[in-house]
Amino acid sequence: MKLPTVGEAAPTSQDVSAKVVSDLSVEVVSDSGEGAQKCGQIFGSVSAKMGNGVWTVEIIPAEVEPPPRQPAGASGIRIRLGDQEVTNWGDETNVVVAFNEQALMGRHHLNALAPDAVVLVENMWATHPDPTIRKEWEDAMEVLSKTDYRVIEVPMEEQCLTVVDNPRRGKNMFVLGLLSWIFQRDVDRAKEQIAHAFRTKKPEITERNHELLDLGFDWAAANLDFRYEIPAITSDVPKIVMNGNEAIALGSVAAGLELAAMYPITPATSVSHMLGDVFEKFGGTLHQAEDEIAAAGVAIGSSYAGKCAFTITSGPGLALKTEFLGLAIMAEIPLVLVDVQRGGPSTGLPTKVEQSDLLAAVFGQPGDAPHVVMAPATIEECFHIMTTARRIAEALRTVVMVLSDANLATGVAPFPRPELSAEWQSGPPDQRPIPEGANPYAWDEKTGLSRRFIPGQPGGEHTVTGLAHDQRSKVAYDSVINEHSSNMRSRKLAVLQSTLLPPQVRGDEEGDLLIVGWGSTKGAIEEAVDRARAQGLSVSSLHLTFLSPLAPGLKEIFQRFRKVMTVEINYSDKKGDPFITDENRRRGQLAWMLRASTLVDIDCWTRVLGEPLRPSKILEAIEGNMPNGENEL
Amino acid sequence: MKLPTVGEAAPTSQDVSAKVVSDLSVEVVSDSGEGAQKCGQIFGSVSAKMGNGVWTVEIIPAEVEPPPRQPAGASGIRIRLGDQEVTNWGDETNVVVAFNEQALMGRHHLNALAPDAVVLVENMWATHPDPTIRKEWEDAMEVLSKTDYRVIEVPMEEQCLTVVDNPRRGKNMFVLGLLSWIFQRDVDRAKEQIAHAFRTKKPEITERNHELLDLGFDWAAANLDFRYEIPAITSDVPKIVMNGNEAIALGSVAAGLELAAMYPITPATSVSHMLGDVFEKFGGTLHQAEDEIAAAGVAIGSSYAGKCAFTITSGPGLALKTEFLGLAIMAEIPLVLVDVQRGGPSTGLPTKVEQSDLLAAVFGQPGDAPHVVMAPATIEECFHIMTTARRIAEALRTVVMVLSDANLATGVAPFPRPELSAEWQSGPPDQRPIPEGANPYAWDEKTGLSRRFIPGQPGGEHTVTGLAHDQRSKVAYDSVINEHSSNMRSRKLAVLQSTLLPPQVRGDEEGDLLIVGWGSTKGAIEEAVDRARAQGLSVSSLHLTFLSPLAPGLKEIFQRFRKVMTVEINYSDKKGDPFITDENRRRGQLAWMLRASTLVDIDCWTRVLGEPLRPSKILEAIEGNMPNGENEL
Amino acid sequence: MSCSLLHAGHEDERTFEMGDYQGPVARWCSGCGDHSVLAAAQRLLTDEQLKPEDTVFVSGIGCSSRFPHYMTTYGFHGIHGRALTIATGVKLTRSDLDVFVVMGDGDCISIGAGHWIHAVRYNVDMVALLLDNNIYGLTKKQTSPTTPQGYKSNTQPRGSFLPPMNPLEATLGVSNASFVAQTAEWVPAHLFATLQAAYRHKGFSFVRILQRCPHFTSDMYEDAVKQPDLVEILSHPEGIQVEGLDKIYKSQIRHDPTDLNGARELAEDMNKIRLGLFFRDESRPIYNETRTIAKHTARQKMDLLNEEFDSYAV
Amino acid sequence: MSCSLLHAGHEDERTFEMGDYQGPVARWCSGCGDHSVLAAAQRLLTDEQLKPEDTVFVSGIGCSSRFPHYMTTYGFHGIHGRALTIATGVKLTRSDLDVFVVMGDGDCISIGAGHWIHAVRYNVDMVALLLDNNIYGLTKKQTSPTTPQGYKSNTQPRGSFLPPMNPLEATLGVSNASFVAQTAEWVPAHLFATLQAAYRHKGFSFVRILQRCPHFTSDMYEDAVKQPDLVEILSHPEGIQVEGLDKIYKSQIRHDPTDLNGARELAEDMNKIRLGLFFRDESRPIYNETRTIAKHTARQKMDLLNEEFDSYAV
Ligand SMILES: Cc1ncc(C[n+]2csc(CCOP(=O)(O)OP(=O)(O)O)c2C)c(N)n1
Ligand SMILES: Cc1ncc(C[n+]2csc(CCOP(=O)(O)OP(=O)(O)O)c2C)c(N)n1
Ligand code: SF4
Ligand code: SF4
Ligand SMILES: [Mg+2]
Ligand SMILES: [Mg+2]
Repeated sequence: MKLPTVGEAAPTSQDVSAKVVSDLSVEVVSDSGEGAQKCGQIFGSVSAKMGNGVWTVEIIPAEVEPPPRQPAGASGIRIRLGDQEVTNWGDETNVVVAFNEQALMGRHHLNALAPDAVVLVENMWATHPDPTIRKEWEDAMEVLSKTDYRVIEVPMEEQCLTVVDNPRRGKNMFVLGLLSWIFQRDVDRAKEQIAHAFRTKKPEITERNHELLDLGFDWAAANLDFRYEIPAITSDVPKIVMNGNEAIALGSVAAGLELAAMYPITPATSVSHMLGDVFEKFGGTLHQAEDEIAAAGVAIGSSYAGKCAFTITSGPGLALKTEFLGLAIMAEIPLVLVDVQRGGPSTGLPTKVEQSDLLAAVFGQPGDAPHVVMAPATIEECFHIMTTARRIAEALRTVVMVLSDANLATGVAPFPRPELSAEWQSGPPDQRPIPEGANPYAWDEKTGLSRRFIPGQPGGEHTVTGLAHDQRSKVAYDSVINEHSSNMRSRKLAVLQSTLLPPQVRGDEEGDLLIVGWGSTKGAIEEAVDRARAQGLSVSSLHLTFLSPLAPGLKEIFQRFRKVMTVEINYSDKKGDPFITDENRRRGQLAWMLRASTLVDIDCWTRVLGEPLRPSKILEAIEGNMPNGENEL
Repeated sequence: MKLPTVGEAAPTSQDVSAKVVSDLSVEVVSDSGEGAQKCGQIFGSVSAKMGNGVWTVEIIPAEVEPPPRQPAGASGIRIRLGDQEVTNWGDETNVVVAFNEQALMGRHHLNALAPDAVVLVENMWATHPDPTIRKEWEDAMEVLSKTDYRVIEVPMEEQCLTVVDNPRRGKNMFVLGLLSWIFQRDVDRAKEQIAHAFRTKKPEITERNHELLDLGFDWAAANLDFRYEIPAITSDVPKIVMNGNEAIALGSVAAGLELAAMYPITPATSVSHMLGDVFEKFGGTLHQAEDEIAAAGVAIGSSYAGKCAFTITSGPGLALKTEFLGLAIMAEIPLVLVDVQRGGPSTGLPTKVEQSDLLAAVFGQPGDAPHVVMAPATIEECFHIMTTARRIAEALRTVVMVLSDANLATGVAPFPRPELSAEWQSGPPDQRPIPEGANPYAWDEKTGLSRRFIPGQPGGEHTVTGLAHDQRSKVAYDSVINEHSSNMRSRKLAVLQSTLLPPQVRGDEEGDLLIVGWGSTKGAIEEAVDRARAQGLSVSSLHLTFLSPLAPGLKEIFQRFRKVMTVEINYSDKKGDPFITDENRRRGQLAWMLRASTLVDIDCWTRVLGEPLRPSKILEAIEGNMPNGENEL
Repeated sequence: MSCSLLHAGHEDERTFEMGDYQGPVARWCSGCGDHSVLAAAQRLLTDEQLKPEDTVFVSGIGCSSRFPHYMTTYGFHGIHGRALTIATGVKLTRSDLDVFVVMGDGDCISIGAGHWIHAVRYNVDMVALLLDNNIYGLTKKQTSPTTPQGYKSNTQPRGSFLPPMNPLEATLGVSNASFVAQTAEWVPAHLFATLQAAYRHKGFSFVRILQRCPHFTSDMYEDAVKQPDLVEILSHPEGIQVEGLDKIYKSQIRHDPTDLNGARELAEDMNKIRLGLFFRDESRPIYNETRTIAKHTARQKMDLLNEEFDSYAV
Repeated sequence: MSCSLLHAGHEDERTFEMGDYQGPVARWCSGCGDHSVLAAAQRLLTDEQLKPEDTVFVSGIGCSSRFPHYMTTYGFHGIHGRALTIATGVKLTRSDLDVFVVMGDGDCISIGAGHWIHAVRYNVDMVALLLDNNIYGLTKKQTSPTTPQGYKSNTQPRGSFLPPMNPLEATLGVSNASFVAQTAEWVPAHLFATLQAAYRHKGFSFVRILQRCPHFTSDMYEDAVKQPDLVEILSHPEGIQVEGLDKIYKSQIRHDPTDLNGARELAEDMNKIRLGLFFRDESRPIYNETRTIAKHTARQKMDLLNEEFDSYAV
C-alpha cells in the first residue's frame, strides 16, 4: 500500500483528470455545533456504498462546547478511504477542510496532517471585522506558509449566504458538495443520505441542504484543479456500517442478553444510548443505576434470577465494580462486563484511547478470583463477541470481561452483515423442578463445572453466598472445603483453555521478529507488518482474543522467532531512560503477562499518546527493533 | 528443634519431675464467653516474663456467639512456648484443656492436636442431666479412645463450685492454675497479671480469681503426674508484647501519622479499636467513615491538606478503594494503605489468614498506576514498617500499600522494645510561600520527583486533578505531555528500586532449592528450612519485604539454585490435576510476579487452608520438592 | 407485594407449614432480636402460603444478613451494603418472585446509604427490612449511624460524636417513598402485623425493626422493653391494627398514614419510641412497571434485528 | 464558616480584587449557568477578602466540577461523586482553611448520594454547592435523579421514568442538617446573598443552585426565567434578604428558617420554584469540633509513646 501524493495544479476546468490513489484520508474540522461530523458521516457512508473501504473516526473536544476558534476546541471527523478494506484510522490526513483556521491549527499541532496535505479553509476570517480575529488568521497563515501544505482558501460563508441566512447551519452541506466533487461521489446517493439524515426534520431543511450540496459541488468544479479516484472494491458481500459501541449494543441483542445495567461514562455510554433507544423493543431492559456499584449489583441479581445479564463501563467504573466481581466469581453467577477502555489512570483522558485496563481486569480482584477476559479486535468482533461472552459466562458460571476501547467505540466501518441464527440466543431460564438431593454447586470433579439452580425451580432452594461454601452452598470454614472449592473455580479456566486453538500467525510461521497485539490495534499492526514485509523485513504478527485464560501454543510460536515484541497502547518504561534497568523496567501489560506464562524474554513497544497507534509509527518501531538492527526505539 | 514427647505417668505426688522440652504448644478451648482467651493471654505473658519464647493466637469462631457445645463454635487460644524466640504458631498442639468435649472435637477434626497430645477435659458432661448431652459425651469419648491422645478428665465445675456459684465465669482461672502447675509458672506473677487484667473491676473479682488460681494449682499438684520445663532464654533486651494490629496502631503513632480513616472490617478493625482508644492523646484523629470509599477520600483529602494520612482495610475494602487509589497516584498525593489480608475471594473466610491480595494490590488499578507495595513479616516489622511507608509515600508523592494479614493481626509475641527517635516523625506541613514561577509538578527529569504544594502556602495555589495534566497541574490532552507525565510517575519506582539492597539469603548462597516467601509466613518458612537443613537438605530461603518495586538482584540469587519455589498462603493449581498443564497452570501470586520479572522457571507450593502454614507441612513440601526428589507435592 | 395476583392461575395442591420455611438452627447469640424477626418472617410466609421456590431473601453482610441461610426459600447473601441493588436486579428480571431484603443498620444506613435512598425512589415492589440494633454486631461493636449520641463503642470509646441518623425521617424525605413503618422485634404481634402490611403493599415497603443486641448493647432497649408506656403505637383503621395490643401498650396515637407531614413530625421527635405505619401511598409509580418491554421468541428477535440491520446497510 | 474567627490575629496587608480570584477563561458552553455561579463565588471571596492560599475548592467530576480550575485558590478536582469525602478530609486536618465543594446533580445526588447524606449529618464546617441542571451534562444528556418525570434523555429517550428526587426535602430529612437553602443562577443578587449566608454559617451549608444547561436542556428553566411570578422568594429577617428583589419577584412568602416542618412543606410542593433559606440551626454539633485532640511536639509524642510501651512491657 503506498501513500498518495497530490498532483500539481491543472488549469481549473470541469474536466480535471482524477488522480488514482489506493488510500487517502480526509478531515473536516470546525467548532463544535457546526455539523462537520454529520458532513463526514454522510461522505463516509456514500463512499462505503460506492464500494470503498472506509474508516471514519470523530474528533471530539474534551468539553461539550468549548469556546469558539480555539485549537484545543477542534471538533470534526476523519474519513479514511481505500481501495481495500480499511481497518484503522491510518496515519496522517491528506485532505483537510477547516471551517476556521484555529481548528486547522489544532490538527496541525497534533501532527495530524501529511506534510503535503491539501488544506481547504474558510477565508471569511481574513476580512473579519474583529481585528484580533484577523490577526489570528494572519499568524496562522504565516505558520502554514512555512509548511509544504497546499492551502486553498474557500469563501464558504459568502457562498452559503446565497442560499441560507445562517451559514453556521449550512456550511457542512456545502463542504459535503465540495468533497463530492473532489472524490467524484454519486450526488444522488449523497442526497438520499441527506434526506435520511434529516427525515425527522421538516422537508424544507432537506431541500435547503440539497441546494447547499449542489452549491459546494459547483463551486469546486469551477475553482479546483484536482480530483481523486479511489477504485472500488468489487465484492457483493452485503455489509452494514456502524461503530464499535453500536456493534456491542446490537451484538448483545443477538446474544440474547436481556438486561443491561450501567452508569454513564465516556466512552462506553453510547452503547447504552443505543440500547435505551431499541432494547425494549427486543424485550430488553436498560437500567441506568445510581452508580457503577449498583449497576453491577443489579446485573448480578438479574443473572441470579434468570438469564445472564451484563454491565457496561470504562476504567473508573471498572474500579468501582471490583468488589462485586469477586462476589459473582465466588458465588459462580454468570456476568458479562464490557469495559470500553479510555486513557488512565484515574479520570485520565476520558475521550481518548488506551489499553491500560488489562492487568486490572485480569488481576484486580482481591482474593483468588479466576474469570475470563477477552478483547474484540474489530468492529465486527464487537458484535459477535457478545454471544461468545454470554455463552462462556453461562457455561462456566463466571464473569466474562470484554475489553473494547475508545478506538473501536468511535471508529465507524462496514463489515459483512451477520447471518443471524436463533441458536445464538439462550433459552428462557430453566424452571423445572430440581431432583431430590441435587446440589447447587455439584462441581464435576474433573472440570469444576456445575448446574445453576434458578429461583422458581422447586426443590432448588438454597442461599448463595460470598462466604466460603460447600457443594450445598452452606457456609464452610473447613480447610479441605476451601481448598477444594477454590480448586473447582480455578479448574474451569483450564477447561476453557483446553478448548481453545492456538492463534494464527499472520505472515511466516518463523522469522526475526514477531509482533504480538490484542484488541483494537489489530488493523494498524497488520497494516504496518504488511508494509514491513513488503520492504523485505522478516516480521510476522500474532493477535490475541483471549487474555484470561491465554490461548495455548504461545510459547511454541514465540520460540520460532528471534525476537518477540508486543505493541500496545499502554505505558512502559523506555530502555535507556535514567534509572531504568532490564530488572526494574515496567513493561507493557500484555508483555508482562506473556513473560510470566511463557518465560520468553518478550519486549514491548507501547505508547500512551491518547490516539490510536499509527501504522507508520508501528512500522518505525518494527524497523528499529529488528533483532539485527541497532538503535532500538 | 525436636517435638516434645509426653512422659509416662509417674505416681501422683507433689514432686513430679518436670520433663524438659524446647518447644511446646498449649490450647485452651471452650464455648465463647467462658474466658478461655483471657486465661491463655495471662499464661502467655507470664511465660514471656519468665523468659520463654511465646506466640499466642486466638481461636475465633465465625459468629459472635455461636450455639454452645458445637465443634464449629470452638473458641479459645493457642500458646506456643519455646526455649528460643517463637516466630509462628507452630504445628500441632501438645496439651489441650477443653471446657467441653465438643469444642475439643472441633479441634480434633481440624487436626490441630498432636497424635500424642495430652487432653484435659471438663467431665461434668458425663453426668449431665440432659441425656443427649451425655450421649454426645460418650460418642466423643468413643472417638477419642481410638486415638493416641492421653485423655484426663478434670472435674472443673465441681471444683469451682467450692469457690464460686457460677463456674462459667471462673473456670478459666481454675485452668490457669492447672497450667501454672504443669508448666511451673511463677504463681505470684500470675496473680499480678490477674490483678492487672481485672484492675477496672471491683477487688472481690480479683480475690475470687486468685482463689480459683490456687484451687487449680493445688488440684493439679494432687492429681497430675507430669510437668514440663521449657528453659528460659537468657537475654536482657527489654521487650514489649502485642499483636500485629496493635503494633501497626502504635507504629503509625511513631511514624507521625495523624489521621486514620477507616471503615470496620475483620481482621483489620482492631487497629482502629486501639487508635480509637489512644490516637487522640497523641494528637491523632480516627475517622470511621460511612464506607471504605469515603475512608479513602477522607485520607486523601487529609494528605492533600497536610501530613500524609492513612487508611486501614481488608480485601473487600481494598476493592472499594481502587478508584481512589488511582486518583492519589495520578495526582501524586501521598497515602499509606494498610491491608490486613483475610481469606478470599469476596467475603471468603473473614477471620482466617490468606495472602491473596498481592496481585490486586500491585495491579488492581485501571490505567497505569505505579505505586509501592510492602509487606511486614513479623509483629516487630508491623511496628516499624509504618514509618518506612510514611516516608516513602511523602518522598515519592505516591501510594504505599502495607500488606499484613490475619496471622500477624491476631498473633501475639514479644519483640525488642523500640528505641524511639523523634526523627521518625515528619515535621508540620510546610507553609512557606512558594517562589514565583515554581510549579506543583516540577518533575525532576531524571527522578520524576517533585515538591508538593500544600494549601496555606501563598503563591502555590493550583488545582490538583485526576485528569491528565502538565507541570502546572493544568488539564492537558496533549500526547507529549501524557507520555511525559506517565513516564515521570513511573520513574519514581525505578528510583526507589535503585536505593534498595538485594535481600539476604538465609542459609547457603547457593544450593538445590531456594524457598521464597513474603509477609507473615517468614517465621514458619525459616523454621521449616532450618529443620530441613538439620536433616542435611541443601535448601535456603529468601524473604521479600518490597513487592513493588521488587528488590534488586533476585535473578542472580535465583540462578544460584537448581530450583526456586515460592511458599505462599494463596491459591495455585496443583500439578497433575485434570486439565492442568504447565502452560495453563495458575500459580502463586508472588511466583507469578517473579516469573515475569526474572524469567526464571519459579515453582510454587501454596495452600488456602484458612490457617497459617505449619512448619511441618512446609518441611514436607521441601522434602517433596527437592530437585532430585520424586513425588513433588 | 400482592401475592394473590402473582399466584393467580397457578394450580398448586401444596400447603405449607411453618416448618417448611425453617432452615438450620440460627447461629445468632441467644436472646438476639434477629431470632424473633426470623420467626415472624416464617409465620408470614406460612400465613400467605408463599411458595419457597418463588420467594427470595436477599441480604448484605452482618449478623442480621445471615438471615437467608436460616430460611428454606431461595436466598442471596450478598456483600456489605449492596443488598438492595441485587434485589432490584432480581425483581426487574422476575416480577413473579416475592423479594424480601434483610439489612443491618450499618449495612443499609452507612455503607448502603446511597442505594437505600435510591431504592426508596425506584419504589420497586419488594419488602425491605432494616434490623436496627444501633450498632455493628458482626464486627464487634463499632458505632453505627443510628448509635445514640454519647453511646460508647470500640471505635468511639468516649461515646458517639453525633446525634443518630433517623432512618424514618430520611426515608420520608425521599420523593416517591410509598411505605414506611416501624416496629420492634420484642412486640411479636406488632412485628408480624407490620411484615404482613409491608408484604401486601404494592411497591417498596421500608420497615425499620428495632432490634436488641444483648451481646453488645444489652442496655439499648432495656427500658422500652420493661416499660411499655415508653412506647407509643400509631393507630388508624388504614394503619397497622393489632388486636388487644392496647391492653399492654396504653399510649396510642391516631395517625393517618396518608398524612406525610404528620408522619414526619412523628418520626422526628425521638423522645418516644413509636411503632406503626407512618406513611403509605399505593399510587406512587413503581419503577419495574414504568416501561413496556416486548416479549418475543428468539426467532422473532432475530427477525427484528435483521430488520434493524437495514438502517445500517451499506 | 465564620471567617472572622479564622483570620483573627493574622497580620496581613494584602487586599484582594475580583481579578485576584479569576483563573483562566472557563470552558463551559456559552450561556451555561455555571458561569454565573463562578462569578458569584469570585465576588463572595472578594467581599470576604479570603486569602487565596487559605481557600480550597473541592469538586467531583462533571461540567460543574471543572469549577476549581477557573479559580486562583487551591483546588481539588476529585473523582465522580466523592468530593464531599475529600473536603471532609481537608477540613478535619485543616480547620483553618475555608472549604467550598462544587457538585453536579449526578455527582452529588446519584453516585454521591451516600456521602451527601452523611456529610449533612457530620455537619463539618464547609459550603456545599449543588449545581443542579437536572441532567448529566459532561457525558451528554443522560437522566439524572433530579430530571423531571417524562423528560427525554439519551438513556431514557421516552422520558424519565420516575418523579425527580427532591434534594431539599432529602437534606431536610437528615438529622443534624444545619443549613439548607435554594437559589437560582439566573438571579445573581439572590445567588450572591445565598452564598454569603452559606459561607457565614458555621456548619455544613447545603445550597442547591438551579442551573441552566442551554446545550442540553435549554427549555428546563425557560419559563421560570421569563416569568418571575413562577418563582417564590422565602423572606424573613433571619433568612436571606435581598434589597429590591421584591420589585421583580412579587410573590414572596414569609418563612422562619428555624421552622423545620414549615421548611419541609415548602420544599415538598414542587409547583412553585422557591428560592431562599429553608432551614438553619447553628446549635447542631459540628463533627470536626466534637473531639479534643492533643497538640504535641514530635519529642513529646515519642515520650508519651514510650510510656505507652510500659503497659506492653514483658
Ligand atoms: C465492603 C465491606 N466492608 C466492611 C465489612 C465488614 N463488616 C461486616 S458486617 C459489618 C457491619 C455490621 O453491622 P450491621 O450492618 O449493623 O449488621 P449487624 O451485624 O449489626 O446485624 C461490617 C462493617 C465487609 N464485610 N465488607
Ligand atoms: C466513577 C465515574 N463514573 C462515571 C463517570 C462519567 N461521568 C463524568 S461526569 C458525569 C455526570 C455529569 O453530570 P452531573 O454530575 O450532573 O454534572 P454536570 O456535568 O451536569 O455539571 C458522569 C456520569 C466518571 N467520570 N467517573
Ligand atoms: S452480636 Fe448482637 S446482633 Fe449479632 S447475633 Fe449477637 S446479639 Fe445478635
Ligand atoms: S453541557 Fe450544559 S452544563 Fe455543561 S457546560 Fe454546556 S451548558 Fe453547561
Ligand atoms: Mg447493626
Ligand atoms: Mg448535572
